[in-house]
Amino acid sequence: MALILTCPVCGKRNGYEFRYGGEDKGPRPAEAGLTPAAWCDYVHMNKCTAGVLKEWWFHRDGCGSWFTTWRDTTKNLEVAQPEASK
Amino acid sequence: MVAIKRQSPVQFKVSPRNTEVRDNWTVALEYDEEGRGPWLADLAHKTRWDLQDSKVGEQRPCDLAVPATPGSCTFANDTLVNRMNRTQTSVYHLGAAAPALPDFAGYTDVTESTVFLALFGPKAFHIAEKLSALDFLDPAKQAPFLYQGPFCHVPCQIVTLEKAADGSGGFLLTCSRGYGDSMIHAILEAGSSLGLRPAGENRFSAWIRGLQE
Amino acid sequence: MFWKSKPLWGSKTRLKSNYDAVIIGGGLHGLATAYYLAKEHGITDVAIIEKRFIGFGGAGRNTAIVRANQRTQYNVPLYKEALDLWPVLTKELDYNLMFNNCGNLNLMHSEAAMKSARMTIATAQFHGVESHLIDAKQAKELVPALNISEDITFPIHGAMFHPPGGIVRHDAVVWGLAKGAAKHGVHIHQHTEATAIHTEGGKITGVTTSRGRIHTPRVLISAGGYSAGLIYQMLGIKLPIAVLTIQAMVTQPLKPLLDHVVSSGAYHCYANQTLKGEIATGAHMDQWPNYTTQNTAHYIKHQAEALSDWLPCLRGVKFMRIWGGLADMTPDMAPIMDGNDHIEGFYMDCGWGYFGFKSCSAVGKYMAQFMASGNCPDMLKPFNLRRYENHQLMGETAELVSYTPNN
Amino acid sequence: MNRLNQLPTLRITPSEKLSLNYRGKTVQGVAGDTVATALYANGVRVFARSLKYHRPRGLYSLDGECSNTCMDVNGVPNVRTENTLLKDGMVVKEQNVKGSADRDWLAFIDKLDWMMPAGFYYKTMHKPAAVWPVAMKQIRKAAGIGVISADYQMRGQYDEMFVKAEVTVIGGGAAGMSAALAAAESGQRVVLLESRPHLGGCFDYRVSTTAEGTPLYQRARELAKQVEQTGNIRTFKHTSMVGAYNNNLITAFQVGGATDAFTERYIEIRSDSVVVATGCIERPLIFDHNERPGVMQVGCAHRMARTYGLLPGSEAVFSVGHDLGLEAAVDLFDLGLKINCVADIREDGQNPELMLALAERKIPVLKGWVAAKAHGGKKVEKVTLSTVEGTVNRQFPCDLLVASAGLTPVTGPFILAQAKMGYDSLTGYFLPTTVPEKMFPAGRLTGVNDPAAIEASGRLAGLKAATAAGADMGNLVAAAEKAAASLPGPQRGCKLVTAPVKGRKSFICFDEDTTIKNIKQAIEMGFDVPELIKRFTSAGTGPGQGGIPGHNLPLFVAKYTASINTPVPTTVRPPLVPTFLATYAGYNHHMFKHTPLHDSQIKDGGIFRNIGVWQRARYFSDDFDCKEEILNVRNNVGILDGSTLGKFRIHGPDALKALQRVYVSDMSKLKPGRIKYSAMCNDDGCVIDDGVVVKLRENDYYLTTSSARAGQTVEWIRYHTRFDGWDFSLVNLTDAMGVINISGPNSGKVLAKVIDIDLSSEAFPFSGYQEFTLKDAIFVRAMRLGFVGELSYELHVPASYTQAVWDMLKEAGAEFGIRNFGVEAQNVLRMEKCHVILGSESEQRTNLLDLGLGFLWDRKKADAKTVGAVALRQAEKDVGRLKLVGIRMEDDNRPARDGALIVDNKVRGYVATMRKSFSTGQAVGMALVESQLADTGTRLEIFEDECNGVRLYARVVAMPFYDPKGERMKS
Repeated sequence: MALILTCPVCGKRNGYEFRYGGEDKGPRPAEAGLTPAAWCDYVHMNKCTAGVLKEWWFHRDGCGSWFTTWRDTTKNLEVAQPEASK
Repeated sequence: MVAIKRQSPVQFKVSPRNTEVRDNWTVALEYDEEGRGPWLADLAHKTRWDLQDSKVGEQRPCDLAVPATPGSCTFANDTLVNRMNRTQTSVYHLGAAAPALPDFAGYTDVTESTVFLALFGPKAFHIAEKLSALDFLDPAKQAPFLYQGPFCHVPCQIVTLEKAADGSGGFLLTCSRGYGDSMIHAILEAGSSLGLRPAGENRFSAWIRGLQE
Repeated sequence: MFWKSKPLWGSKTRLKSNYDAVIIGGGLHGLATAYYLAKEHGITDVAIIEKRFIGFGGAGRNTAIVRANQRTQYNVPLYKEALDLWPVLTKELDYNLMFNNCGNLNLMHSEAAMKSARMTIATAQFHGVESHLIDAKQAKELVPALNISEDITFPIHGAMFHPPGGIVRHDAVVWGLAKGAAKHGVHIHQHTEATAIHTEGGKITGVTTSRGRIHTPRVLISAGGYSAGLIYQMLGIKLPIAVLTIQAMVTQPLKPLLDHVVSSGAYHCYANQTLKGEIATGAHMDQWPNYTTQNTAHYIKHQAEALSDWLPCLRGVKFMRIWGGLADMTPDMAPIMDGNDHIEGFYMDCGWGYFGFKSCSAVGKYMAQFMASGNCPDMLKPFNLRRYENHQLMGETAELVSYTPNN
Repeated sequence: MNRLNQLPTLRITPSEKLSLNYRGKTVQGVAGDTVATALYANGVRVFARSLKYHRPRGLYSLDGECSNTCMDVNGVPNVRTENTLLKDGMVVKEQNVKGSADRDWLAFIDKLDWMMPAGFYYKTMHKPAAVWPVAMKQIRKAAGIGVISADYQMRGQYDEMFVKAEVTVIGGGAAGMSAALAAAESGQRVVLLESRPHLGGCFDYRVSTTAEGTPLYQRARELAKQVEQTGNIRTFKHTSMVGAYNNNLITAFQVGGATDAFTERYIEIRSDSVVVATGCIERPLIFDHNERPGVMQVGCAHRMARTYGLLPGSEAVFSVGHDLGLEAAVDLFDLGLKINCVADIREDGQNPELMLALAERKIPVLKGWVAAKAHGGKKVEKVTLSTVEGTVNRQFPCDLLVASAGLTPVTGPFILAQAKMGYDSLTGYFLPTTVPEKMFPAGRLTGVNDPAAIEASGRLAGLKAATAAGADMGNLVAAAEKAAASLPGPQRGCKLVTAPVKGRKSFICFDEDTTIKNIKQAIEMGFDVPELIKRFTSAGTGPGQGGIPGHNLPLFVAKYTASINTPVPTTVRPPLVPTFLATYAGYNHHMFKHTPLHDSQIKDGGIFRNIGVWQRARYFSDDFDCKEEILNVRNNVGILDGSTLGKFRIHGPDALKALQRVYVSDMSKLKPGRIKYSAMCNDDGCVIDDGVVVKLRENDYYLTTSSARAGQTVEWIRYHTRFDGWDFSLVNLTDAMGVINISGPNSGKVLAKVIDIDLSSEAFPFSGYQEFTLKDAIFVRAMRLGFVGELSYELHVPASYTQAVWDMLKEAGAEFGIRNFGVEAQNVLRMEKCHVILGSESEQRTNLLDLGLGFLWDRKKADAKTVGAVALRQAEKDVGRLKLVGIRMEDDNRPARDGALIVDNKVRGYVATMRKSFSTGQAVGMALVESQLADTGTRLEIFEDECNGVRLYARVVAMPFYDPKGERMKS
């Protein structure tokens, strides 16, 4: 198993240059009225999809970008081009 | 009385034959028996800038254009401008002197932040492939170009200035200053069977002069 | 010969349309729970639904290491009971589980690690579990192959020595529990996939499998690394789990070299010698979710680098085989055992990370009690799912877990 | 033994003699020999004893599929001597024997096999329980093959290399070379891997000819020459491919030759596409005593003669299932081997030319016959041949039985790369049914055997691979496809698994002594898939892995279970060739960071520790209590290298917004010339970092982080702002500046001698920040801090000047007796002040409020969505959380150890840090205790490790313990 990720800045690179940043759960929720369950859902809970998942990655050893990509967790392969975070 | 002198993060075991003091740095100009290459030169004293701005592409450091795409470099007048990402560029001054830091908030002088080395000459990239999986000889890439990636497990900026399919050419490497001792040890070990020797600034300057002609 | 061969876990049976309980996952936790349900609680009408064959997942891919020197007071008694159960099960199941209680050495590589080891050791001793802090020299006396010099990445300062721990032959546990469960009437359905769980009015009513539908009031998902994905997919319940691939490998077989299990957190590495003589070693996980059980070039190299440091004689030994398994990691490195909460009759036993093997016997016992009575035994209460939203992480790890930037 | 010294196929240099020491005697081999061939030349026939039954084992395959010739070489165990090149002076010993391989006292175990059916251990030795520990000890002693001593030091140079290419070709036979040459026509970078020391593969030793009449060995040498002359092909010989991973990452290791600077080299190759041209090995023939010394595979016997010049026997019988066996019989006969009979499993389908050649040589051929039993002791003496149905038997004398059921493709690279494998009923091979992306099979493993077809399939695969890697090969692919199609395709393979025998002594796995009978037993016990049988019987888990049983086991299981499904192969796992840890480890560089003061700290007697990525001076004497270091700071002046501290510049229009997001404090309230101490939390509200922030100018800030967090700070801040599109820039200045901490009542006096700014408390108060230039050259950021609780300055100095400034301060401080202090002294000093160190006084679940740092939290900035604020608010009122408290022992002479528990009938907390304080004379420290026990004055019961039930007692006391009003640090 060798992960290769496409960094929107640096191109295809060895997966070990990156840090995984979790399943994509959207922007931070507003603080007001956030219940413990809703907070926990955002912070801790995962879908653990066996299949294609949108997720965050950080090019730690490279350009320092956070970006999302789609990856198939049953194959450990990227499935489409990522989009850069603004 | 303590002398005001600056220390490079990198110390070679051999002493240089000729040195010159410049801005409190003791610059090695030439070593005994530098050999026929490949060579490793310590460029710690060369000024480096970090330039960040949301419109970094519109900046003109030292009157040079900032390249439009990350990974591309502008190299002229002994100055190298490397586009790192959407908002960031590094500037290396490879000549004898560097201009003052421009009065623009996006600039930071990062000369002190990094180890700065040049590895060049025959088989330079045969040494590199013992330390990094980055593809310096990618036929699709034209020198000069910038890689930001691991070299001997340490995140580096590496600018390939010259390359040929036989592995000759050369590159500049920066990494966190603290890794100086470890990095030099690793590079010299990897290069030992290929004849890698320390070289002084003279040889480096001659090399980059040739590249700019 | 003086015994006759017959199928160990019963002949193949047809899938009935009704069971008192259905267990999804024919691994160690599922088999153990079924065994205890049948043996201790008289619930013998149990189906184990296994997609591949029993022991395919973590049960056949684990470290085989057993120990009871965890960090918190919630974990230690559970693992202690599990440890005490190996000889009992060997007898009960009449199957040699090959428990080698050779003791575990957990190496410490800094003053800070020695300090946290003291806390763990005190916790063990407080609960009557033998565990001692020893210095580097004593560690070397126990494991002469250790490199206790200063010139390695993480010099050895000492170790946590836990004599009652050791190794159990993991395949034997699978087969022994299957044998025991089948003897009490449990049906083990291999090559059968659970595809849906049915509820009505917040209660479990049945399970659909690739071989037909089953009506049942009780379902346990104990499918190891696959649990979290299945629970979300079939019931929409999200869990604080990340499923990572963990790898292990063995060297060519050697005459006795290591008399104890040795492990090192700093090097992400353990090593022990199997009864066959191989040095079994592993532990690293790629820090991103992954359902492949493939191994990586990165890791086998890393492992060789690590062992070159602290067990340098192994440089002259060859790696022979590497494999991978799944570890379902939780933020506090402690499992989730819960049930009858979100859905009546639904039970889960997951989030074990890489501790599923050493806990299986005791967990089977308590989960069976839970499922038979519907009430959570005290032993399992701290492991409920709601602790995460209540900001009550268990503290099984002192360090920040770094598989997401959330920490 | 006389060598056949004149053969054109030889890969040895007969004139170059090498010697080795075998069992204390010096014997001679020649350059190019493997250790085993050299021993064979010296009459050695029994190389080892088997794992379980101590059966004699001899040379079988030459390619290392089993442990038959594993020996101890130079103290290294389990060396496959059959494919390890001989080096002068090697010391070679047998393994797993009592006595010698030839005379092993434990050979009697072979007669006890009836006691040890499959799964034997699981059913025995546990009743009564006391038996097991004793039995286990004996099992451990009996198990294992080689010996490694605990202090063994592996010699040699280990190299590593990360190669990039467009096309990688695995296998340097005719197909692989053709593939490499074809791919290279594109101009792309091509890597060619060959496991043997020379290119050539199955052509290398064969004198049969191509259609044009060129002997195959000569054709191979022509191709090799072309390969070597092609500039864009990089050839790695003596390089075994060991791993294949998705995205076409291949790993391999190379054995260094005489002129190489390395002993072995680990290689990772990343390429766009891969050609697999690994060819075939032979499928072992199973019959009674099928592994007796003298039983040898076809290629082994053939190569012994042709490659090494050693006729492997004098009188032979062949029992084969493919034409290569007939070809070898003809050739070996011509080289002087007497052949009593050739039994061919196949009734028909033989190459008529080979049949004619055998007839011409008057070699009797029995079609539809197979070896049923190899007779003899340590050497085969006689063989019983039988019809495939077992109806008729005949015996022939021989000292060599060449036995092979057929071929089996080397598909390991495909399996490792996650190809789906299926059974091909024509060839009888397990072949990939779906080939992984950009991976192409070539040569014999596709089932072709015709020499021209082998080359053509290689060329086609090479062109396809180049195309897949992005080259435009025009019409070449179509032409190559046409050419390949016109040549003979895959041939029908022989599918017989075992001779008609009961199988008690018929070995399906040599390494684990697994017999056909064991497999039957396992199946009867319910283990009905090959993967489970493998686990239960150990077949295929020995040093040779699946090399011997890999193909036969699934075939046998399918047959024996009368399965209607096609056979399913077992998994192959890396490394495909067992590989030294030393080789995998390669350089094993230890990359550590050093501060700019590293060398001077060593000179000053620092005792170093590796802390995170840094090497730091923890102590400055062997007194690990650091009494002198501590008291010198309290009473005088000490100096510390704090360069590892994280340092950052954050600037840009939205810099403040970013700070508000990650820091709990309100950073809009920063005042010029002042530092602000604050903390960062994670989403659980747990503290992950603390440090100071300075506002340099509008939209421009300087901040510090703990040493451990410096590496993640940029990532953290960017992560938590990734949806916001804010415009700010971060610069990591951690390494750009050394940090000198000068602390103690005399620190101001020392500093005043070096710098000429006003150090009075009015001009430079506690929590003040100043910038100045020293000696007109050195730009310094100075902070007045109080971590250790004394007057204290922290100077951030450009890294290249740090040593110079340090030296100035040391020189200036000499008159006061300034001395270094280390990290441990700092740890005690700050503990007396109850300043926390994250990770020491906090754990994963410790939040800001638990640490008593709630005063840092500004609750009024909800719009900032500060990381951790939600959790802090929700958990604020919870009882039972572990809170940080100060504690003092009832007995000041008996501090509890760090990590001691706070207990009643349960664990209620633990001691984080405690020392006998030299400054106060008290045994004081900090502990995390349940909130119910956190009130001042509460008596705590302490349970320490090894306390034998004796408890210690302490009370919760006010913090800090030293200078509670902070007069010393603020004055």
